Amino acid sequence: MENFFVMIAAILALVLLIPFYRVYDGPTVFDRLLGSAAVGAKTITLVLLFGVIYDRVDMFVDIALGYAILNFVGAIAMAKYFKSTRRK
Amino acid sequence: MEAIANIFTVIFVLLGAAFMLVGSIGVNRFPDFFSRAHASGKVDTLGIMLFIVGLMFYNGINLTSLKLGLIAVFVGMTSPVAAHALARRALIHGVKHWKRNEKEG
Amino acid sequence: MAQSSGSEQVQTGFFKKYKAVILQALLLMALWLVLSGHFDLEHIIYGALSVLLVVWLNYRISFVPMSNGEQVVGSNVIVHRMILYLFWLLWQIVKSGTFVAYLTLHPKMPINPMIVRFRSKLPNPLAKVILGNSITLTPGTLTVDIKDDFFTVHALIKDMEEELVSGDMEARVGRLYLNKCTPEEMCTDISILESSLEIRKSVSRRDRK
Amino acid sequence: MTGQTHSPIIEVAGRGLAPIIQLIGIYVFFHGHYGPGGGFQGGVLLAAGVLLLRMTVGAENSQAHVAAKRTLTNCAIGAVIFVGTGIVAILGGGYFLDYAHLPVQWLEPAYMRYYGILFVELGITLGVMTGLITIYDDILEVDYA
Repeated sequence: MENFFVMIAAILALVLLIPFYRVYDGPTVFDRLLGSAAVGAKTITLVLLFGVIYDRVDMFVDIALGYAILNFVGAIAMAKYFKSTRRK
Repeated sequence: MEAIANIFTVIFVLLGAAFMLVGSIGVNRFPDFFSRAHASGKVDTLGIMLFIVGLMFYNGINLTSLKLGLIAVFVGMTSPVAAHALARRALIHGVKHWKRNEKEG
Repeated sequence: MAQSSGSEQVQTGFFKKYKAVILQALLLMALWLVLSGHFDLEHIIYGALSVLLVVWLNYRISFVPMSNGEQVVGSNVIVHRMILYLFWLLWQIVKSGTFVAYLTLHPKMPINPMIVRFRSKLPNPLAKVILGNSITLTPGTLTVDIKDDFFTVHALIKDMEEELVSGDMEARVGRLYLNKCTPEEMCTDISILESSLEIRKSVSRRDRK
Repeated sequence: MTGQTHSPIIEVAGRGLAPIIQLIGIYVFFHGHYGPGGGFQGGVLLAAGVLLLRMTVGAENSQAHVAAKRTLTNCAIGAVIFVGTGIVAILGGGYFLDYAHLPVQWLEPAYMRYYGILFVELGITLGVMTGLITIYDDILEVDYA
């Protein structure tokens, strides 16, 4: 079971790199933001997997929850930021 | 009992990872911003939820599983809102949506 | 601006608002117990104090009207219907995820995106929010904007747009608040926006049938 | 598209999620002994909860929640709690932040350490939270003092 989770973590770390192409190549700014949000969503699962591998899920759950919160607030803040630039 | 839980864990975690892989591909493969928002907002949400269900099976019935479920609920509540916020800002900003140029006009 | 009328509403519906606050406090306390995992008296007292602080902070802002001038209401949901609705929504999440994954992996990618705009007659802002999030979570559609009563929705393929226009989901949301709610009377004024910001053709619902 | 207000989805989501986020922030602050967390992380999550309301409801409307004119004062109070605990410990005959020498007679030294740390973390949480809110208000040039 341990090996399985390590393998999944390796696969997820590779999957995490795919949206970075969108961050790099996005025609508009919003594509880049979407790519970064997708990276954040996958990071939550990666944090949980680390918790399972190190056998401290109860600790890493809190970190994942905090990460999810900051990811959401960051997305809202980015949307808000583009409102301000539009008005000026 | 342990073995059955482990089988469910493997199934759900693999499904979740597969959905997240498809979501990543979709973010790159779809032609315009709005369709990419579909891929990021739905497929990734489903992937995370399945993944967390798998980890809950691995963890058994205890308080940590409840917390894991809390993360799933939180992601399910926030991800449509975040996708909506970004898409709305893009629409106001004037991002054109892609359409198939065929006979329908 | 709507401050005076707002305070009157507070006076008349005080008990309802009080009930909503108690419900919120109970939910937050349950959240604290799930998070904390220490069930001794000291930690429960800390939790009660924290819940009181948070509820007090957020009680003050619940009287502030929303930015479009409407009051924040919505404690009159029919609860058992809401729970059933949530399960239905969970099933929709699974369906929409698999559907978009199928579209992604299809070699020719058979999508035909369009932006649909329609007008809804849902009773209050919270119902509109529930409808918006449900649209986002159902297969192939994404709520892009809500302004007053008008919803702007991005649909991936044409069938999904037809389903949206039928008003079925709006009736589902409406049944959370009203006892009877039929699909026919909910959805009006459908128009398909060809480009982002201009209306090319505007078709009413009767003509489409 | 002038006068574009926020869509109700974002606003209602902000109003509904802000209490949850704040409660999680307080939880992280209280449970710094047992898991990851403590003053700084709890303060950041609390500030995220308050700033979510600032961003979704609007800077003017969310003054009813946490007023901009009070944040800087509270930041100073947090710093005073942090430094003051340390100095009181010095006056009690120990080193800076030496909780065992706090002049509280009716407590065992072990409990005194526990509550001393909690008290110092309270100061850090208050300081970090209100400091971050002050920075946000200052960038936005909200001045309701």
